[in-house]
Amino acid sequence: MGVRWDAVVDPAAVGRHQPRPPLPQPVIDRSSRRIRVCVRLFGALAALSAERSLRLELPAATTIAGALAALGERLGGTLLAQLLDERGQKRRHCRLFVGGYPVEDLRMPLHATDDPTEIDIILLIAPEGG
Amino acid sequence: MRWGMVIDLKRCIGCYGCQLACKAEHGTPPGVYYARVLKQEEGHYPTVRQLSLPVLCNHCEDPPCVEACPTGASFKWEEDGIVDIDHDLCVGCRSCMMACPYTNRYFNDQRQHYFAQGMTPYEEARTGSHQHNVVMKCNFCRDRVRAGKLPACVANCPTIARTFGDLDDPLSEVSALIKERGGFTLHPELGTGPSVYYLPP
Amino acid sequence: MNLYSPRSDMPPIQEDAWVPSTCSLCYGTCSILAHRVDGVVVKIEGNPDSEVGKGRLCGKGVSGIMTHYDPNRLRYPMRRTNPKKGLNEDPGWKRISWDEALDEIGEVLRKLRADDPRKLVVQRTTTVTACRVPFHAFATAFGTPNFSVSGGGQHCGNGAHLISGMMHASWSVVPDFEYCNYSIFFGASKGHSAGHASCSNMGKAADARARGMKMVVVDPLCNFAAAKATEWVPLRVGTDAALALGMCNVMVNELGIYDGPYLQAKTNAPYLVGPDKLYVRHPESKTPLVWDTRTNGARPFNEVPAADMALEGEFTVGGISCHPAFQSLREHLRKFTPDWAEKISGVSAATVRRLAKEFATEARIGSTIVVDGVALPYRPVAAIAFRGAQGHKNSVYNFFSVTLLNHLVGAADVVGGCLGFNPTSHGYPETGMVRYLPNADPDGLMIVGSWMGYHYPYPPAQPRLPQNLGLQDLFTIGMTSPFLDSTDREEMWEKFDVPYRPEVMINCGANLVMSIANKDAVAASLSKYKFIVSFDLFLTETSNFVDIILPDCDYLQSLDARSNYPFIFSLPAGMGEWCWPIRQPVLPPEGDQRQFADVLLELADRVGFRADLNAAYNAWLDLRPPYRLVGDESYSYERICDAELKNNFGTERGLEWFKEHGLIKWKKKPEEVYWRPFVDARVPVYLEFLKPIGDKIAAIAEPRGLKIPLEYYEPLPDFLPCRSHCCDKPGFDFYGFYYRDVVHTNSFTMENPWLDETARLDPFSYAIAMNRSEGVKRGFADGQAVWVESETGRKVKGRLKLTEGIHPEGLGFAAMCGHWTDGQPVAKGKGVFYNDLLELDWEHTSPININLDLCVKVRVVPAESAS
Amino acid sequence: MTDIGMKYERLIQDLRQDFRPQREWGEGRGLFLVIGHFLVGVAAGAWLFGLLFGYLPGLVVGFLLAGAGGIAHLAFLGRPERFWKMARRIKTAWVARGFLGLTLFLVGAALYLPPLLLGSWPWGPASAIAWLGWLMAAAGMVVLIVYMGFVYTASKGIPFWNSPLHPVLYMAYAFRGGAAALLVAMAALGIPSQDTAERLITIWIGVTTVVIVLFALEIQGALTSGNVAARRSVREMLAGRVAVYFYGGTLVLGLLVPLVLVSGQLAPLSLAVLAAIGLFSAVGDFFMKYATIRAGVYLPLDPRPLRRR
Repeated sequence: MGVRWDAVVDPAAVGRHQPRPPLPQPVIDRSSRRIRVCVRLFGALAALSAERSLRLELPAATTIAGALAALGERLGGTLLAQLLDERGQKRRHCRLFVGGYPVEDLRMPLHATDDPTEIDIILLIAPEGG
Repeated sequence: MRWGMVIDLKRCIGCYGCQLACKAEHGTPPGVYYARVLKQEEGHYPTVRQLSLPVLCNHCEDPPCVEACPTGASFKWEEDGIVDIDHDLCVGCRSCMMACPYTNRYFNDQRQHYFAQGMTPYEEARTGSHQHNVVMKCNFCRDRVRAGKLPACVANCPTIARTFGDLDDPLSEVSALIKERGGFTLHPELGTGPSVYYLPP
Repeated sequence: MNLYSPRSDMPPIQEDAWVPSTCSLCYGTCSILAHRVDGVVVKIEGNPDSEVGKGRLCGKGVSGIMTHYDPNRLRYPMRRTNPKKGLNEDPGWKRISWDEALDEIGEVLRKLRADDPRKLVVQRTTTVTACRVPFHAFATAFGTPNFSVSGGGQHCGNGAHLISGMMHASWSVVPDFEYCNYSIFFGASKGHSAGHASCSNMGKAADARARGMKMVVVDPLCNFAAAKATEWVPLRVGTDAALALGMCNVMVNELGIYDGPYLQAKTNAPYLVGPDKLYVRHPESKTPLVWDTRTNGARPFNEVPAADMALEGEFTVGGISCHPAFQSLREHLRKFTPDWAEKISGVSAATVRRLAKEFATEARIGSTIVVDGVALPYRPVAAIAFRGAQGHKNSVYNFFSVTLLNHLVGAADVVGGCLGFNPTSHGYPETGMVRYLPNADPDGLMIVGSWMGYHYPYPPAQPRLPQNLGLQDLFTIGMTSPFLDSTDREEMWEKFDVPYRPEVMINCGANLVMSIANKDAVAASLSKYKFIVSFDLFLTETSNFVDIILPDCDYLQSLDARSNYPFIFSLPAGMGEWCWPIRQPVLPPEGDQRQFADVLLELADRVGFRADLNAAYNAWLDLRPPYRLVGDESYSYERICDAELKNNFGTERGLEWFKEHGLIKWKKKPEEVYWRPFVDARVPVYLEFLKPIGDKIAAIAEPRGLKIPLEYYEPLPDFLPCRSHCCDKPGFDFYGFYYRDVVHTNSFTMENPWLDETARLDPFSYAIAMNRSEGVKRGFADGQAVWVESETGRKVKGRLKLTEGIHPEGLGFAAMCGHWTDGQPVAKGKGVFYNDLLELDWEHTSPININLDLCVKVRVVPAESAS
Repeated sequence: MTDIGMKYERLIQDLRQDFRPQREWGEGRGLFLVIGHFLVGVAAGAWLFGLLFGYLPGLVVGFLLAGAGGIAHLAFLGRPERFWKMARRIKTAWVARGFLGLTLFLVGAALYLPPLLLGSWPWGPASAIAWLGWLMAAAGMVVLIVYMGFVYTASKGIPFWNSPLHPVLYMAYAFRGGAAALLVAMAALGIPSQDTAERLITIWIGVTTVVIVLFALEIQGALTSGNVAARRSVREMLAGRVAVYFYGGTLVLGLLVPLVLVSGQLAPLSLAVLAAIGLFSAVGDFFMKYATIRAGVYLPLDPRPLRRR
């Protein structure tokens, strides 16, 4: 008998299933509770912006995308363009860590684990060979 | 008990791993190779075949080198059939080099090193211990074998083309390979009875 | 009797240790055991505990001792006294202290970083994989995007790694040696010579041959793989695509053999494409549509069971007529008739048909097999390619066409098929770290789970007006770029208003003058730098352009916590075990030698960006709390390696544990090795995304006067001729090409006297291979000294090796030999410097993946017999 | 380039060859082996004819040449200080036998000759010791005449030398050399009787003819029944590396010149002319041996014919 390729497929069998996100929309919740965020920029980003470490006060349940939007308001679009592509998705060589853990899906809400919640952002280098 | 080697020419890709593992094991002087890989070509374009032929001392059953040696420096170990050289006995007459049909003996006539600047610490440790003005050759890494290891060329072969074992034991892997795969030796017409067999590519 | 009486003056042995570590004679990085007796390494053997090399080494690996103990090694930092830089300018080296060196370098970098960090170019060799992360991290932290990999890197990867990544989520591909029954190698020597996981693959390939795997090798030269092939198919240099496409056509249109279910479920074959050659997408979600044969309507691909997706037919969706991509492919293939293929490649039409038939039937489409209790698709055929097929202007289509063979029959990362090197890892069981899986983008197409750096093969970044000196942000399909050194680099930078110029270079081990193209082009670009600092083991031809030389530690003196990670690079593919070895110092530095990694850390401290460097390491090594490097604390490289190991394998398994054990292993699961059915991602048999990229690039480039040949960006592959195929200059009747020799790595190993000697004893290594009857026809003799001239008048000299084993139009050169520096007396004057024939400009560069064309049309003339 | 450097380069080139030439015998210090073999051969021949003609100076010359030959052999050995160990394998090794032969010969001659030459000596010419010496020398002489060719025939690595004719040829050399030596000796030290010279020259002509025939046969044999390596050696000799020694040394000096002299065309056969004939003949023999040794190439290691089975 021939195997149906799609029948064999069981993403659950290997755990992580990759959702295909529609373009993340920055959610800015206007509720009263706010969380304090400390964004740190490294490498080229630091060189690009006046302040390399800045504090933001954001409404609770703000997504990472929201935080980045706020960052954009503060530091300008050129910097944001380094982090996000024209579709608003995180550039692959832009690594983003919240509380020290890498974040790929920008729709993840900021949870105020520690105060302030630390966001480290750095641009890595794309090309490689060999 | 008679140590022998089977080299599978189907597996060998001529990577020189054996040739250089041997050099590293014995610290042989420049140009001296106990184990070598010869590259040969047969046929005509486009039906051509490139063959890699690893060669080493054949540790013959009836070794012409031993017969030709006036001092007994070249000799055959009773217990394992390895053809060896006692460098303390060798007078350096090189008769064995003329007698060996497999060109696997070298005359070490002076202290040599690879770099113009002199011996490296490695060469001091390995090459330095070779006697001069005597003949040298492969001895199936007898020290390793007696320590329960395989000869350097066998242990290192990335394609596992080399098998080492007892030719006297009909059940040994070498005997089986020779029987099943039609193992042959180099220049059988000379009646030297080599202990190194080849399997056809 | 004592036969091997150690010399009486030898003291009794005090210390005798076997130290587990990792080789670095090539980037294969096999695991070794270094035998150290009284402080001297007397032998290097493979580490039998390791999956990488399986306890066996190639000739290079066992010869490492002689590279280490080479008295020509650099021992002290040196500064040039002669300000003039040129190929024949003696730098007038003057020994200086590390403090002097680092003060000066630090000063230069501090100024540069304040001015514009992008003016720094960070350059490394491919040979030493251990310098990848430290130099990436350094460049990242410093803030420059200008990173280049050379020493072969320039030549090997833009097509091979791109397509292998796009189609197999890995750096390279191999046949599944354990199960494959029929393999076709296109200009690849995997398992038969040097390269990724070379030693392990040698063993696996030998087993496969012994098992009876048929091996067809398509190659102008009958050497390594071809020598062991069941059939050698010589072809005209650089025409691999023609043969592969001819075969695809026969399979699909003459035999009608292809794996429908695979194409439906695992590729974009069913995606509907319109007259504009683009996907027909859902008006809102923009998801590509397929034709649902059950409901007879167009629906988003992710809402239709694969079995119901139409692969053929003409449909009308929202007023536009469209058809499945597979139909386009099938129609497109028709023009590649076997006779056409014969005309281009020189391989007879009959052979094209036979190979296609054998490949298609051996694929056993629809069959399954149980491996370790898991039922899996079984496709025991594989078509692989590497450097030979991809080292051309038409690199992308050459490589893609070959890979297409696998994907038409579903022989992709399934049992017996074409395997990527470990594209999927479920992670180290105890920590869940080192885990990665390919995943899908919104179009459902596969994104690699693990990659060397962040230039992913798919989806390509959107082209922009370039800010990078290599222009990879314009030519986003390209990876390593020739435009850092090309003769027209300045012209390019001006065209695109690149707002800065390179001023400072930090190089690690790369010998750029020899490893890219003709020396004059590279020399011209290097002499423009204001300041170059270089970490080296030896003086090289490139040293003549360096301001400060830093004496590096070699692999027996240095540390690397991730010798074989990412696993997609040099860990053998197929079943077996996951294996994470480390490299550790076996011997102390000599003189003032220091490992580059520590020096870079100190430089960051001196220049004042340690915090950035720590952050960069956190990102590159994916460190999680509590192992992340904090603030600007001055960690040693040892500490960083320790952090990475604990981060991945748990607190109790830090550097000390690894130094003792050498490596850690755990079993591979069939779901990891044969991951394709388990990962919900598709691969493109129709390169739809190329067209928009091409248009975008053209929109940026053409107004600025750079014509972009859009035929390179068509969704369906074609044979596009190299410059050499278009050369009709009388007398220029050979296609020069180079191949990688089994005893040499890039331009590095010719200085090793054992390897040099072995190469001298080999009939090919240092010679120029020419077809015997062609040679005789021209009155050439074996061993004769000749000049090889390119149509642009570049010349290299060498000795001929007349052989039956080469295509009549081919002229084969091994490795990157022909050194002339006095810094490497053993290597000096050995072999032929093929790269000196290569032009380095836009004309000789692929307009899609900026791959340099490595074949040259040449003529051969006798040289006065010089020895 | 240094001597080591040149030797190394040559080794690398040799290892690349299909037909690797043997160089240990005949090149560098190896030359002493050829000289040794040559001298010892001539010595044995001289001793033989010395006995046949009862010509004492011949014996003395034989003894001296053998002594010189012995020294040449020592100069050739890698480890001359161990020379005595060469007696350990007489059962199998021709070299060991030759060593024994030479020792017997030298010791025997040393016992036999002095009383004949010197008036007062611990033992007389007719004493048992002298008699024993005569026996030893005679035995040694026989061994020396016989063994040499076998040394080469036993060299399995060099097919060109394996011809069964080789031993005979070497015996012929010994005789020709001996005759030549005596011709020279007579010119220098006077002839016992007129007819001795004539008989000698006749013998010389006879032996020379035999040598030519044997050599022709050997070459023909190598070319017809010999293997690739043997044929290659012949090529080296007739048109290769060593052709110049063969034509110049062996044919012209060793054969043509003496024949012309014998023919008496240039000058009437005087003692001087006889001496000249002897000298040239000897030189020819030397080059004959030299060329044969240098022409030796090893058997190629080629599995191809075997794989066809």
